Amino acid sequence: MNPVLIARQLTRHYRVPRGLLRPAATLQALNGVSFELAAGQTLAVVGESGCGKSTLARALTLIEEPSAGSLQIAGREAAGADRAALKALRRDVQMVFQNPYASLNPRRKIGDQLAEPLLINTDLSRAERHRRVLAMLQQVGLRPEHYRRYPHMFSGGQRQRIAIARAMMLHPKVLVADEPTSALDVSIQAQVLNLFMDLQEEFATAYVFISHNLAVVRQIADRLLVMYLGRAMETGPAERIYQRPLHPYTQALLAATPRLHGEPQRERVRLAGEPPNPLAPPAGCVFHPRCPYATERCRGDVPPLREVDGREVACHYAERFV
Amino acid sequence: MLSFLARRLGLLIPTFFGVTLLTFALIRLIPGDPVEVMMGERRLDPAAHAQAMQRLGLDRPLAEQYLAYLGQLARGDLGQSLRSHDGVWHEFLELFPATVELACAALLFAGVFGVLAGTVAALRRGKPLDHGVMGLALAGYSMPIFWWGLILIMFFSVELGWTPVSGRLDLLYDVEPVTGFMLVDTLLSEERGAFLDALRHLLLPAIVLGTIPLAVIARMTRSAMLEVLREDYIRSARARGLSPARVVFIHALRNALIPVMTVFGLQVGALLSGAVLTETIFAWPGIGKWLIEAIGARDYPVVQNGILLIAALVILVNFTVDILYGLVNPRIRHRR
Amino acid sequence: MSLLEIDNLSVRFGADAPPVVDGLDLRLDAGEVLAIVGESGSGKSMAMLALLGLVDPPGRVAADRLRFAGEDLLRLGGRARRRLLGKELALVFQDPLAALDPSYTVGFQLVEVLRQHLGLRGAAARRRALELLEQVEIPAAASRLKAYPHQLSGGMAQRVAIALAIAGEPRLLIADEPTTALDVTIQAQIMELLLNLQRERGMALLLISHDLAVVAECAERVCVMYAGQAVESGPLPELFDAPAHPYTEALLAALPEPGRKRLASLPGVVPGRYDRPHGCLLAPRCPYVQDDCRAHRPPLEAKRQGLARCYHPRNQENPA
Amino acid sequence: MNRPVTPELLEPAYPSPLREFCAAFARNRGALGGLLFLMLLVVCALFAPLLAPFDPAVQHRAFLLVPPAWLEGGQAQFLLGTDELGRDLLSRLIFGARLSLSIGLASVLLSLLPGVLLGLAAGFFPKWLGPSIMRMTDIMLALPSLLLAVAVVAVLGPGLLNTVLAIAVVSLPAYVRLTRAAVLGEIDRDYVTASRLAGAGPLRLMFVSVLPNCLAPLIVQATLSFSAAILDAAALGFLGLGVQPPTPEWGTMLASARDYIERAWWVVTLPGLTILLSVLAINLLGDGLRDALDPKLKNAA
Amino acid sequence: APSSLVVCTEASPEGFDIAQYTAATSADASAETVFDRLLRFAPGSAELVPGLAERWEISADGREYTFHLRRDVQFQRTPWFVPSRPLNADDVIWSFRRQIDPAHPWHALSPRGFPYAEAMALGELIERIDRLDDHRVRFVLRHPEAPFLADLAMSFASIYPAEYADRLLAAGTPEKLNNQPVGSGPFVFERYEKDAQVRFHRHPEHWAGAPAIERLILAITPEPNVRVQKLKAGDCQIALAPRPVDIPGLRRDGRLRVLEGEPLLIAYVGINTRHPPLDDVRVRQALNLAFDKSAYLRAQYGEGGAIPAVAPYPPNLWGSDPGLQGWPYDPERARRLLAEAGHAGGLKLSIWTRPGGGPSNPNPGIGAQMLQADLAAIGIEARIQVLEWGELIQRAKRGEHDLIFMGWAGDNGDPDNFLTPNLSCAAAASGENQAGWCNREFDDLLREARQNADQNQRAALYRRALAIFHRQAPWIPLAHPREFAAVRRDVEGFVVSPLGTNSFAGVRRTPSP
Ligand SMILES: Nc1ncnc2c1ncn2[C@@H]1O[C@H](COP(=O)(O)OP(=O)(O)OP(=O)(O)O)[C@@H](O)[C@H]1O
Ligand SMILES: Nc1ncnc2c1ncn2[C@@H]1O[C@H](COP(=O)(O)OP(=O)(O)OP(=O)(O)O)[C@@H](O)[C@H]1O
Ligand SMILES: [Mg+2]
Ligand SMILES: [Mg+2]
Repeated sequence: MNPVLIARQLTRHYRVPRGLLRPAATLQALNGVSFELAAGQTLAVVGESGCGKSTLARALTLIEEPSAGSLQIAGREAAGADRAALKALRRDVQMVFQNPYASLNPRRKIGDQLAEPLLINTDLSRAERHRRVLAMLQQVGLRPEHYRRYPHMFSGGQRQRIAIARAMMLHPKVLVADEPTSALDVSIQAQVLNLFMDLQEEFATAYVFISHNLAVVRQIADRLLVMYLGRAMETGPAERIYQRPLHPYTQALLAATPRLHGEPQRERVRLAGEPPNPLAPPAGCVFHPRCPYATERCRGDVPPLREVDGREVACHYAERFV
Repeated sequence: MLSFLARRLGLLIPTFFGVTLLTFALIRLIPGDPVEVMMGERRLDPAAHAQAMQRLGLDRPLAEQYLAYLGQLARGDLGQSLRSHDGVWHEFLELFPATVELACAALLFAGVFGVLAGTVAALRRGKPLDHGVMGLALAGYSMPIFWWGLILIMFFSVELGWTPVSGRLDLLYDVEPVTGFMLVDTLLSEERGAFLDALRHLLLPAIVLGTIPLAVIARMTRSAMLEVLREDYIRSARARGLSPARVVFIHALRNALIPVMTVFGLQVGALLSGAVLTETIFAWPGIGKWLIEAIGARDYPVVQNGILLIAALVILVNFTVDILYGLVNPRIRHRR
Repeated sequence: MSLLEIDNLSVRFGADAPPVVDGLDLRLDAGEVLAIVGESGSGKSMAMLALLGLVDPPGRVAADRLRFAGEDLLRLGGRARRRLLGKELALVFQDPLAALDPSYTVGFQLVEVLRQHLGLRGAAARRRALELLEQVEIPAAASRLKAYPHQLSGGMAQRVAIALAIAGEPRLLIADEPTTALDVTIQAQIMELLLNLQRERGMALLLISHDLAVVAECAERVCVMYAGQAVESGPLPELFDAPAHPYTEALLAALPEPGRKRLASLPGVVPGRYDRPHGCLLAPRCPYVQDDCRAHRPPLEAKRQGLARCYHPRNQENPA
Repeated sequence: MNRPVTPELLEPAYPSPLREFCAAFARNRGALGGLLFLMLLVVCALFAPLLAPFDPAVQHRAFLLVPPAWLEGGQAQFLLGTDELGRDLLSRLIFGARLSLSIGLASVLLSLLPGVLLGLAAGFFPKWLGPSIMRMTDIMLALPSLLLAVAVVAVLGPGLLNTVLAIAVVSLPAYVRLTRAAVLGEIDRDYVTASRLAGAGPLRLMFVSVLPNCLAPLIVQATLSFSAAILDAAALGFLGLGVQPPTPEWGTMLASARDYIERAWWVVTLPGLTILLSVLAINLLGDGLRDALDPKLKNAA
Repeated sequence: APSSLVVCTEASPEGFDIAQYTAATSADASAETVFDRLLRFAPGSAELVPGLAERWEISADGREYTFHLRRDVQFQRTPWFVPSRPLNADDVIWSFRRQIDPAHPWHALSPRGFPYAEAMALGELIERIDRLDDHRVRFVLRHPEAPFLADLAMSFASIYPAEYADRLLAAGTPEKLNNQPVGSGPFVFERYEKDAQVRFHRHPEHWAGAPAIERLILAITPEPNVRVQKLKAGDCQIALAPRPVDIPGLRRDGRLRVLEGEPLLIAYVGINTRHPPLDDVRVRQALNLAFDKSAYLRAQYGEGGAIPAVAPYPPNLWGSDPGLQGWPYDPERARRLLAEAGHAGGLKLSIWTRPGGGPSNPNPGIGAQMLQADLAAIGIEARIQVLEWGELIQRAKRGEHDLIFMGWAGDNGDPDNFLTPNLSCAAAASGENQAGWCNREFDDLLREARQNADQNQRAALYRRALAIFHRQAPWIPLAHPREFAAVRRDVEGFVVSPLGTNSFAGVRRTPSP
């Protein structure tokens, strides 16, 4: 395996000002997340709201510089890269956003928006750019006459196709998709998911696919990264985790995900309470206040991420569930 | 809350220094020689002129002059009017209550009727009443108030004789200025009927000055109200079976007035602009007229420090409104 | 007689605009859990608002019958309707934070409802408010009474909204996508809470959702809406196992499920209000479309699984 | 490969943005009326020499303060009467339109351009440039606008150009704040991030991505400040600080007419009414534009 | 009978220490109410009658003036000052010495100096002032000066209680002299509210008998039409200085009476002779010929509001020349003259005027625009420049203008009072002479007349000077406006003074039947 994306201990802390009289607090939005991703593979990142998924996406797409950790894209180090190098690196990671209504510029024609990456990053002629945009439009299931239209003339699903097309214009090595289907209806969501899979087949792009819906991710993920409060809880091959989640949080997530044909009385790991305040994360295992199996040890010691049963888990008692 | 206050106060300091710099620069830009203005008809030979410049500190480098000016301000010394030789602060204090009284009356008028009109229009959205009220509001908003004042005087004072032409009180009432607020002073005095007379004098100017704020508040209230009426919590309140009056006045109006309040704050600047014109038309002895005349007569200390005082006033009022805004809006009050 | 009877309900905005809700029929018995599913814009919320008489002008509501607990909602005066609303018939909205008035404390809003419907005042009202918060499993309930809505998390706010809804001991609780704004783990908690309340109090629950999986887990009956019309309704889980209408079938097929490699999906989008086809609403997107589908709109007819609007229904053979 | 292609017949018909805007605008009767009146004014301004029955400066000394034609003592040749110097009021009003409109236009341009640039800069550079620009506008906003304008005129001396400058200075902060607010509203939106990801530099982000999306409120503000400029110019003229005589400016006309309020109501009423109607027309137009351009803005006062 | 009198006046007093100020409105609020002078002008005229001095003697050489003071003059009692003695010679000496003696402790305390005393060079004129006894004072002049007695009746010569001054100085509050005036005059100062009102009550022990009016209120009302409106509404009983154009309307109002006077007033356009081509007398004459003065008078002052001016002072003053004919309105001839002077192709000039009106020029905008229009007719393109009074005076002194609308109010009834300050070479040097016109012959005539005590001889000298003025045309003399006051019918005893100040001591209110 030849990874196109290697993240090591990616960390992002925000300083949150609390007025003149109190010192700024530190918010650990992303805390030492590591993974590797090979071309043509999909890493799915799941977790509840506020667990740092979007922060990870911003770090991966070089929109924000991580506070610590390293990031290699196609073999080149991003941390500490200068402006020119960053610009070159950016070509290789593109992004698709959650809200298709906000991710397209409402005042520019679709064609112009699709051509923008080419205009900025290549010296292709106008005609050539036009040709490539048309080709890409066709690739995502839109027609040439859409070139001249404005975003408001498209439905949410179509817009998401356009956003995907724009991200793919430069044939990036990595595509980060931040909840690309959560604003869409089920039938449209299926179309978009299919499109993602088709494009990956064709361009062998590596995907980082962010979602809070474990069911959606199951369709597309090769590997899974489950996050909670900025930390990785469990990561490894997707099917393995779905088959037998080892972290109580992963178990709870899976259990809480409603199923069409689930046995109605199946036993559920019910989580009490809500995620804690990220400004004051609990000591020890961040999950322990909600964990049904928490012990004294969990309250004191931070469980390291360690390999258990073919995946990595951050739980002191992972072996119990094997 | 305290930190919220502190943060807002922190923002005021650079603004205030900026204003001092602005007024300082303004005075040095206005053409005309302050010494000549001060001397009036008297003629000065160049030596005496230079001496006067030196006495006023006008021969020193600008930076030094500015620092000296700040020092003066720090000591609370606002200088003396070149025309009356009265202290600027003293003159300001003497005239300020008249302006405040006028402005408060105007705001009261504007606030009460503006909120009322806006609410009614929002509740009758799209109906003729809505169009009528909002048409009037837009006309009020477009009103050249100096003309409006003239028309009202022409009609109510000259034609009908219902209201006095100008001034704050019939001069036959001997009312000692205690607070400077005529409505208060007339109550304190022994003169019977003086209070009503003061009220009659206040009526037209307050209407004139309040017209534009009224229009702004009406429009703002209407739109805020419409916005709020669309909110889920209003729909929920109705779904909970609360009476329409309760929904409108307890839930909708309270939330709609929060943005309207900021308008009140912003209106203070506009109100003082209007006061300049209103006071001129109604011979209302307030600070607007005072400043305009000072600018005309190149009364430098009055212009410089009068503008400074007004700016400080506007800043202060906006600050207060900000704080009040925080008080009525729990979302801001509890911001970490 | 059912608790709720709706016949041929339609809502339109503007005289010649096509209806937003188009001939909806619905029955709901006391203590029953019924779900309405449908994609965004299919008219689910609007139908419920029409039921409650909360559709604002220029919207217009028409129905052959709109009865709740024997009362004719169409003919009810304002005062009588208000006595019903929030007491017998309560509503929980999708976005809990938006549904609470930001300017007042939780306690104020609870007491307000208690006074309106139960006539409780002062300490009695406050005591009852506290009990309600405890019933919806809010920790440290006493301190929450003084909290403003923005100080609550989404899950807490939804619990408060539910407390407000059950304050009048309603016989029917309508929950309009009560969990869409929440995380899965919280969603599970809230759904469980709602079902528990429903069971304990024997109230009917009308659950609106676009998530078929959620519906499959909690509802006894389901009604599927498409572009303003009910296209299919029937009991669960039978209906989802073998739907009659191609639209229901397609929705189910589009759901990611373990083992599916590629998702089946309907092509195209839901028709807008002004470009609804003449015939069957699904005709342009339906894989089984035939000429009669394009010519006439099918009526809601009894099929093996329940009612469906389709000339060529699926899964009509008896189960093996 | 099997790709779902959106079937043609499903495509709803979308009107062009321009058509949509026109339709929305035309539905607003007040705005239409405002537009018509404004066009009338523009015509008056453009063709004043042709339309006006007299030279606005010519003094008919035998006809001082003649009332409008329909009143007793009116003269048919002076439709709206004459002023204290025997000048034809109608002609002066017509020529006044020319002045008021150009003052409005010029001051809007003079404040719009720098205001938008400063606002963009303030939005895009939040570290220190933004706050300092905002402090600057705070300072300007701390002074009542008319007082500021009077002070500016006091510095520059009265006159047409200086009136324009004073009004432009006064309306600058509104543009800066509005632009900045709009920029801040847009800058964190995903499409801007997408543009950034595509490699766009700050200038491109400012002018190609963000600015076009901030135009709607700016256009509305421009109409509003256009009408405010006419009012301010009239107020300055009324205070004797505006355009210098004998230029027929509406506010200046009012100022000198004030002395005749008891004897010749028309010299007071007509210029004021003209100001009111023009400003009203432009404000109606602005409201219409606001509603038609951006439904979200419909509720901003 | 109603015992209050409300007078709508034009402007706030600049202050109450009248020696520091020159404006007539300031004089009304102090010199005419709070103070008395050694001599007075008889009501409604410029004739001199005894005041605090019951009689006086002038030495044969015209250099020594001895005044005998009345013995019954009581100063006013106020909450802030109770006099311990009646008026005596010390008060007179204090009142003059502080103005002319730089060593006097009060001399430096006036921030703006003593403009009148300085303008008249009293310091050089008066050699010394002797206290002969408690009630006799002698002024010794350096040279004879014909107008000296008239000068002593002017506002600035008001007599202050020296005792009050001493107390103020001792208390370290000399500025109170200006805020809380005390004098011997008919009215006692009560209170001043800036820009609103000045209140007085009568001085019961005034030597000429207490005024009939118990309370006097000056209502400050800068807008002339507002003064009229308030008068009509009964808010005030006397409206000073209504605009002449309003007079016909006021006369028609049965509740009112219009009083008029012929004040010593001239309105003119100064032609800056230092600016070529205005140094060319033909151009100046052309300007005079081009302006349609009668139209101007009608528009500015209304019918009967003013008489056209041909000379620098009004014809009711001695020394005027009834035979002198003004320049006619003759644009044709004006154009010819211009062409002769080589300006057939036109000229560019500036017209300066001020924004707000005064008695000589009630509506400045009108005049400037009419002049502009008339000049345009003879090919002169004139630009109007409106400047605030302070700036106008300052820059006019520097001579930056071409044409300037100006006025002058005489204050002692002597022709010299019009000529020397405005048209002498000295005034040209100082800039007060806006024409910058210095004609030796004219100037010599003025000097000769000033030093001559015989009025007939002086009148002859002035007539010769007028002829030169007319020919040289340094001004466009415009008008001698009438001065009006409108009063309620029940007001009696008020007269319009030619000197611009107003006295209310003799006013009574009698309810009309
Ligand atoms: N610019 C920022 N400054 C301060 N805190 C931030 C900032 N951006 C994000 N955070 C905080 O970091 C945490 C992680 O946020 P992030 O947006 O990555 O979560 P997420 O997993 O994407 O959530 P969601 O599912 O709601 O999108 C949150 O607590 C958030 O409040
Ligand atoms: N005031 C209105 N005027 C015109 N059309 C409206 C109005 N309000 C709602 N609609 C339309 O009514 C239709 C049904 O809306 P409704 O909110 O009932 O959908 P929904 O099924 O609840 O969707 P969602 O899942 O997004 O909540 C939508 O197409 C919407 O555009
Ligand atoms: Mg996110
Ligand atoms: Mg809905």
